[in-house]
Amino acid sequence: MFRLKHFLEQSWLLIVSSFLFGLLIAVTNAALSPRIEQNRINKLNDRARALLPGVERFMPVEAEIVIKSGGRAERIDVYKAESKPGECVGWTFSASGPGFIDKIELVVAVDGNFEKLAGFDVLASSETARVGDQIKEPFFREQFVGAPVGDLIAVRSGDTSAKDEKIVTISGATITSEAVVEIISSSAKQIKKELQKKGLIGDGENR
Amino acid sequence: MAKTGKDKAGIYRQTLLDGLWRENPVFRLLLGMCPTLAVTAAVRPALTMGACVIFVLLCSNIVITLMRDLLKPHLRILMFTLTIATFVTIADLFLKAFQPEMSEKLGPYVPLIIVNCIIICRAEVCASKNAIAVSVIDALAMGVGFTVTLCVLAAVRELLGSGTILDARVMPRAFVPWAAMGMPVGAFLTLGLLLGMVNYLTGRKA
Amino acid sequence: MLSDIKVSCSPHISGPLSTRRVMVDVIVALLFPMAAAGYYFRIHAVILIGTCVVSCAAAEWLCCAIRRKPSTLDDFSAVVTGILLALSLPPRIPAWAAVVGSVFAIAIGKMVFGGLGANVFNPAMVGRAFLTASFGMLMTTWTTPATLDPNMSRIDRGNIIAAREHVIRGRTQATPLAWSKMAIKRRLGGETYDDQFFAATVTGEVGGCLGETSAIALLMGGAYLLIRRTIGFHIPLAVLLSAFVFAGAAYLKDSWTYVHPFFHLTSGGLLLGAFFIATDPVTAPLTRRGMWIFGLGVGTLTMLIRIVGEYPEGVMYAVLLMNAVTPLIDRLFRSVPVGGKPNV
Amino acid sequence: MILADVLDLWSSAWPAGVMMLSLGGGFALVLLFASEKLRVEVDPKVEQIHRALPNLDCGACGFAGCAQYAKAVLADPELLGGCAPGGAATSAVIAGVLSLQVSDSGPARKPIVHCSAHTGDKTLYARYEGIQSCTAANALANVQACKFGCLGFGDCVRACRFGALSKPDGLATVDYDKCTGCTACSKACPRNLIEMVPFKHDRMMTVACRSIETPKVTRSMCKVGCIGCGLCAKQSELFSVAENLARLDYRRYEPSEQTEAAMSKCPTKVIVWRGPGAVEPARSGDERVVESGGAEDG
Amino acid sequence: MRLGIVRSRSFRGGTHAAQKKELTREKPIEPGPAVGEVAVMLSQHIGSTCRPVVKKQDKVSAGQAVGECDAFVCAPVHSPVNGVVREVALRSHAVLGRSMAVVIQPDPQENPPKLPAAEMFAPDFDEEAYSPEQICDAVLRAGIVGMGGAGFPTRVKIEPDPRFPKDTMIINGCECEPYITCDYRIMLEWTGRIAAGIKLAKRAAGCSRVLVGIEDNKPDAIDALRAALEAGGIRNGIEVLAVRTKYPQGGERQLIKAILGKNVPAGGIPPMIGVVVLNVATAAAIAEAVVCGRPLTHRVVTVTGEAIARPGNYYVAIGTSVRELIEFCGSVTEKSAKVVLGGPMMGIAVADLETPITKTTGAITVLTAEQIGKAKFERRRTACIRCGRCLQVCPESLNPTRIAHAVKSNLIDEAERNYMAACIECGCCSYVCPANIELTGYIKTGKIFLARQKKRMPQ
Amino acid sequence: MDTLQTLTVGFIAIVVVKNLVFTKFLGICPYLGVSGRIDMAFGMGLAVTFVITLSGTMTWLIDHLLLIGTPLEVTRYVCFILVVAGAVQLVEMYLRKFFPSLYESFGIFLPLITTNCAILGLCLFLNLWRVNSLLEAVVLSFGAGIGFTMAICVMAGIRENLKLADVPACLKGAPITLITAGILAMAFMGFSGMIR
Ligand SMILES: Cc1cc2nc3c(=O)[nH]c(=O)nc-3n(C[C@@H](O)[C@H](O)[C@H](O)COP(=O)(O)O)c2cc1C
Ligand SMILES: Cc1cc2nc3c(=O)[nH]c(=O)nc-3n(C[C@H](O)[C@H](O)[C@H](O)COP(=O)(O)O)c2cc1C
Ligand SMILES: Cc1cc2nc3c(=O)[nH]c(=O)nc-3n(C[C@H](O)[C@H](O)[C@H](O)COP(=O)(O)O)c2cc1C
Ligand SMILES: Cc1cc2nc3c(=O)[nH]c(=O)nc-3n(C[C@H](O)[C@H](O)[C@H](O)CO)c2cc1C
Ligand code: SF4
Ligand code: SF4
Ligand code: SF4
Ligand code: SF4
Ligand code: FES
Repeated sequence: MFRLKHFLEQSWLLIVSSFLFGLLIAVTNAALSPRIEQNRINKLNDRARALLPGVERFMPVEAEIVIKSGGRAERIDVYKAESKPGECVGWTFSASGPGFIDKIELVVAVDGNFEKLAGFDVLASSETARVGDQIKEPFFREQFVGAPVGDLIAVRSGDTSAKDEKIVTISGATITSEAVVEIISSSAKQIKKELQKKGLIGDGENR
Repeated sequence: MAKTGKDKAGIYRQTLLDGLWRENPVFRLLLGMCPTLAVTAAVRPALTMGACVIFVLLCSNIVITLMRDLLKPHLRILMFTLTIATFVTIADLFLKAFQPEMSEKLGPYVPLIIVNCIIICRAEVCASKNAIAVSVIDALAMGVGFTVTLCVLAAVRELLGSGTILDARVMPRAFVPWAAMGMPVGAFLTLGLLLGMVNYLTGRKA
Repeated sequence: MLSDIKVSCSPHISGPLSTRRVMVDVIVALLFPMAAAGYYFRIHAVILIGTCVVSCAAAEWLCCAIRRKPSTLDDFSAVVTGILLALSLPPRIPAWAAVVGSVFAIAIGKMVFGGLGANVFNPAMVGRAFLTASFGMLMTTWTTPATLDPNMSRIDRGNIIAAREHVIRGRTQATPLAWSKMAIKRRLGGETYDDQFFAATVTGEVGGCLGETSAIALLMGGAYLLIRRTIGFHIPLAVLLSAFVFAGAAYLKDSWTYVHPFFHLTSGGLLLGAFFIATDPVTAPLTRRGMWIFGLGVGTLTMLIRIVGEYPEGVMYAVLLMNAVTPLIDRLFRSVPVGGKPNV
Repeated sequence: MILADVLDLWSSAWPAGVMMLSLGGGFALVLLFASEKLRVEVDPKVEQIHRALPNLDCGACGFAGCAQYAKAVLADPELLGGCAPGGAATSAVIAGVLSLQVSDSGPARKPIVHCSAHTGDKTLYARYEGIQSCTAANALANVQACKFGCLGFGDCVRACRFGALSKPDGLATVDYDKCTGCTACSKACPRNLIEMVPFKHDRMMTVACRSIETPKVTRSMCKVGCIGCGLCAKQSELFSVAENLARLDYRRYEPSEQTEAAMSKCPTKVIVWRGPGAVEPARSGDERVVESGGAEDG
Repeated sequence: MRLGIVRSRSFRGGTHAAQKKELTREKPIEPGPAVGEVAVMLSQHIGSTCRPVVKKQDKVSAGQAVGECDAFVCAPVHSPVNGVVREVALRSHAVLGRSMAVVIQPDPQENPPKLPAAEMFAPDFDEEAYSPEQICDAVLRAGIVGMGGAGFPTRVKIEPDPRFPKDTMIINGCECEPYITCDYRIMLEWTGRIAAGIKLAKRAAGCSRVLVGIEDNKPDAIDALRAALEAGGIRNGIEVLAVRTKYPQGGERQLIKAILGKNVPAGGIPPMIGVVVLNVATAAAIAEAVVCGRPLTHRVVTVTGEAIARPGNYYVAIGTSVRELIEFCGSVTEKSAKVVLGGPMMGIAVADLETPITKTTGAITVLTAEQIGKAKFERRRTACIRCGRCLQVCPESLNPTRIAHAVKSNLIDEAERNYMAACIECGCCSYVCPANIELTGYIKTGKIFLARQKKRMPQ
Repeated sequence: MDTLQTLTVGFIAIVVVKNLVFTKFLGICPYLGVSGRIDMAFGMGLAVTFVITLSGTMTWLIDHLLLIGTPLEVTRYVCFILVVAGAVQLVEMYLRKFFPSLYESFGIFLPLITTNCAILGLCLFLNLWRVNSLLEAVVLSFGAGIGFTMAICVMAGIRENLKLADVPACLKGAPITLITAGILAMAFMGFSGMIR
């Protein structure tokens, strides 16, 4: 019994305060967690909002969308963008893949029919500044606006203004450019198929 | 460093100066180097980091001062760690809620404040030995000293690395930013040279 | 009789070699690649080499002045650094960037460590690495040799900016190594490499850094250094041999994808690195055995980066990485005194 | 209403509280238990120093942790002041612990340089153009004529970590205000010119010479050398002359009329004051320097 | 073994410094000056200093011992002239700075030293006539010390030592130092004496074989010694070998490596591997001591260097001052010069020209300003460029730059870790260093630091 | 086979490509403090490797068994640091008592490591990178330790050489170490992209 007494004598402060600190943390968390959750959703959608004009709100797609990226299955949150009247103006999701240096995370927007890309934005990339980093610049991104959902092709030279499946790579950053092309075309293609399977969008033939 | 002496104001002034310059945590004590390097690519994250450190330092100093007489030697460090970790968690939650972008940018460096030697050092050296007023002043002084240093470092790096200060363009258009300054290289080099400069100015030799 | 006797420790005579002589020898050897650079890149070569040499010298002088030490310009090591930096930059890099690189090379790469002999890393490569990290765009913008593109000899200052606008149209020229990188990606290296390509990399009629294109000029410079005994054969041989073996192994494994090892020897900075950069005595190990290890490391890392990594060229990083372990090599391969370790 | 809110909060918060409670309590238990079971006896002085240290184990001192630094500083007091976080206050405590070790009896020992020849006073045979170190120069015969006097390359100056030594005009000179009596300089001098002398007084009388050459040779080599004439020994029995050199018994030295007389009688004025209380060591102006401008000869 | 194969005998490292032997190579040995004063240093060897056995005003005769001592590692010193002791006083000493000497005023009738007669050493000289003890005793009484430079008492070396049984004797006729030719001249002119000395030493040490190593730039000396040693018909296990001309081929550790292919343990001494090394001049002195009973009072000194008007090889009384020797050779032709006792690689520069020569002074080399200029003075010193040349030439495979820089930064233990103690101070590293760093000087300094540190330890 | 490859690649990646010191700025304090001598640096490296493997594994387990997906997630930082600190202290006491020689050679570094952010940082990164197998967590933690050891030993070698160099007085010590680390970080960029 001596032991227990000794133990309590030494550590009561620690025990009491760890309990109190635990409560403190929990209370703070309880107070702040809704905001944090909201921030998480906003982060994605703020970018998408710029890509899809006229959107009012984003509705998470309830169904589980799983695609294959780099050999692994990955769950993807897809949001349906609705305009004020409530009609579907597009879709948005985030996709990622290996770039030149590290993972590149993109947010991709597609039009309402999932036919044409509405553009993409970079959520996170650590590509070389002013080399691979140029994927953030409009002259590269604009090539994707209006490009078809499906197999995109990266080419070394060509017309950048054409709205076709040919994406002209950034010279000096071919690898990064190809990575972006690959991420977007493969994820969009797969998601389209999944959505079609789930019946959330019409089949291509029905259009 | 229990501060003794009659003149209270003198003690306060000394504590303040110690933190801001004489025992500046970064330049003089070479502690807390990791955040110093990691978050100083730009001024904004540096400021945020500084604010978090001030908050944690203040809270933990206060709590520890209040229970300084109850501390038991064996469990003292454990107690400090617990206190600091708690406030860091709270700071992190606040950041996530109100500064989500910064929170993301700082990533794990916010929780890493827990092991920032500065805080536990102040707890041990100052808070557990002094009255509350001194502890508070000490926390503020050390925290501000740390923050100012971070900002100086960050300002240099941001200016050269992207030509901006607090995201406002400062350098002329023709200036091509030195991307390296935003990378680890820039962090190490700038801090090294800055330290060298401080040593040179204060005539101290390592 | 004697009115002025001098005394000092023995020995009282000394050999003919001096630091300056060594450095001048290197400069003489570098005349070959410099001449090749002048031939292929015309006025740009002159401007770039001039800028780098002058700004390296100025930086060294300034650093000495700040430390209130006598200037060490007269050992010519800053000139060597300047030339080697220039030779390892893209021909049309703007002058201001060359100045930044030179100052960085000398100030951070050399003088902060205590000047000549004290630097851990090869100053020219430190300068180049900083430029690469800072101005990736400028460092990957190449130029066609003047012999292929008669417009080359004109300087047009707007060119870099123009290039930036045209970037998306792929106007800038790639280097053989960028080509090889693509070849690996597209899996058709062995297919497209032919004698003509090989000949171009030997003579130097390809894109690339100012001084790296012409294998023949580099070999001549290297031979001069070897004959003058300014450098030992250990490091260059180890670098080239290990690079050759690495590239050869890849080629044997998959000759469809990977390019012939000869290609790797003659293109890029490998020869420049093997003869002039990895041999920098200051940053290489002291002992023969250490030199073998060092050269082996440089060659292997270079090829690792070229073939497995994503950068098209790895000499610079390989040299810097091996520089970092040079003290460890020196320690591990410390010479044992004749007669074994004394049992003191 | 409020109660409901509180209850609500409680229900979501208690798991965290309990979690931390169990963690904190658990570790407290384990650590307390372990610290008893796994106790290792340590030197009480190390313990004492360790306790004075901030216990941050930050590594700023260059050691693996506070315990290691405590051990090291006990073995080598030169490491004092290595703990940056602890600062001056900690160093003071450690110094206190350390000083218990050195049972210091008698007056503090301070260095005295036994030479008074500045550059102009010495004869040189040759121009030394080698390593600027007394030890190196001393290994060569007769870099300066006097084999016993200060060489003035400052090995002692470099050895002193407190900046207490300088060599104005080629003679090692101690700044007694800065000197801590660490003996480093006396160990550094290859000519053993620096002797640690118990300073019973603010200033000590010194025969600032070590030359045992014959008077004639000494005269030819140095303007201020002791010629062993014995006049001082006639004045005070504290002086003795052997091998052409006068010596003063520092242990027994007390200022007296006799010693003063010895000092004033010395024909070459080689008996001088040294120490914190000495005004500028006897050096009769600059005339000597002028006089002996071309001291070198073949 | 034939010359062709033997040519390549050598060791690892070393340098090919300019030889400069042509200055005195063809100059036969001549008598030295008649001097006004001889100062016989009481310490001319490794070991204890002698105590003077004469007083001021004592009359001494040539060959009389003036300093003796009873320590084991010691050798007595003798007066080279008839005369009167003027004083026992401090004199400059090349190594010790100031040290005691017996200063003797020669008789007015005293003549310049004559060359010793050589005829008594016939080619078939028979050492069997002397017992080993007799030889050792004669060597001891004659005060013979190693004349190759180090001055280790020869008796200690040749006396059988139960700890280190010796089976091989190596005679060092390399004379690898530039400029010096004294050993070369005696090998040509005193061949018989050397041969006799070798046989005597061999008998005293009880070695089964003797190998004479001579650099291959002295073919005539090789031939002469070979003829002398083989003339008796019996070779007695004595062999003359050519070794490669390379500095420091004459270093005993290097010579042993070259001839026997064996390494002496680092920091060890040749007897550890059963070898004893003697210089040719030492051999000659042994012969004189044993056969004629003549103590070591004179030696051949090469006075050379570009600054000397009449360079040559002279038979000089030990105790003669450097100044008198130089003046005897027509003085110097320059005002500014460096006076080196010994050769330019290992010799010691002296400041005081009154310094007397000792038993170990093989040469006086006076280097002109131009020579000096090419060496240490005018050539700009830079920082070490880590070229590694010093490592490559170091005959002991050390890392001179590391040791020297450690000493410079006062990190003596770092220097020690890099085997500073194994340095033989040959000077090769300093010689080749393009940065002109006084590596050898720093290493020597470091050794002194270390010795002092060690001495303090026990306290 | 596939897992083996993943593990190897992950290991190499964390040793060179994502080296904690050069790319994540973790463990800088001991990196500056204990890199003066090679033997000390090596001991420190070993100790870090040991602790980082231990705590990486333990925190991963705690994270996955207790925290993820429960309301307890908020106490993650507190849990992690308590686990790390407690475990290290225990190991230190244990070594000191029962393996004194082992303790002398690397145990003395253990307490210092608790306040080394590389440990906690790695634990947090394991969480951030969503490492989802125990084996991978162990391998990555171990690799992180090896990466640190390599970095600190290289630096110690360089600093031992710099002791003999004429570094400007004001740059001696930490400043020159930082500058060297900067150049090293630049050199390590050569590995970037090698493993994705
Ligand atoms: C400093 C540096 C940074 C680079 N950064 C990138 C990059 O971010 N993205 C990329 O795809 N390639 C990058 N590269 C590699 C390209 O420069 C390389 O040439 C590549 O193989 C493609 O070249 P190309 O686009 O001109 O065909 C970089 C190269 C260097 C030297
Ligand atoms: C401490 C010491 C002990 C020696 N002992 C012996 C010995 O027992 N036997 C011997 O033949 N030589 C002995 N020597 C002499 C050396 O082997 C060597 O011959 C001498 O130092 C001269 O070498 P050097 O002329 O190459 O410099 C000794 C030398 C020293 C310094
Ligand atoms: C670097 C060096 C060079 C030497 N060169 C010679 C030489 O050329 N001739 C010689 O007789 N001794 C030379 N010696 C001395 C020998 O090492 C050795 O001491 C000597 O041959 C022993 O013989 P002694 O005792 O009869 O002098 C040299 C020593 C050293 C360290
Ligand atoms: C054979 C040789 C190669 C050299 N290579 C380089 C080099 O690659 N980069 C450089 O900056 N300096 C080089 N130098 C010059 C000099 O050694 C270098 O600037 C030092 O590192 C400065 O301390 C070289 C010198 C020699 C003798
Ligand atoms: S070295 Fe020590 S004893 Fe000598 S002067 Fe300096 S402080 Fe005094
Ligand atoms: S006192 Fe000794 S160490 Fe100091 S300068 Fe004079 S000779 Fe040199
Ligand atoms: S270190 Fe010594 S042994 Fe080696 S070359 Fe230099 S002086 Fe000769
Ligand atoms: S020879 Fe001179 S420059 Fe070359 S490594 Fe040795 S000390 Fe350095
Ligand atoms: S180890 Fe990272 S802050 Fe100290």
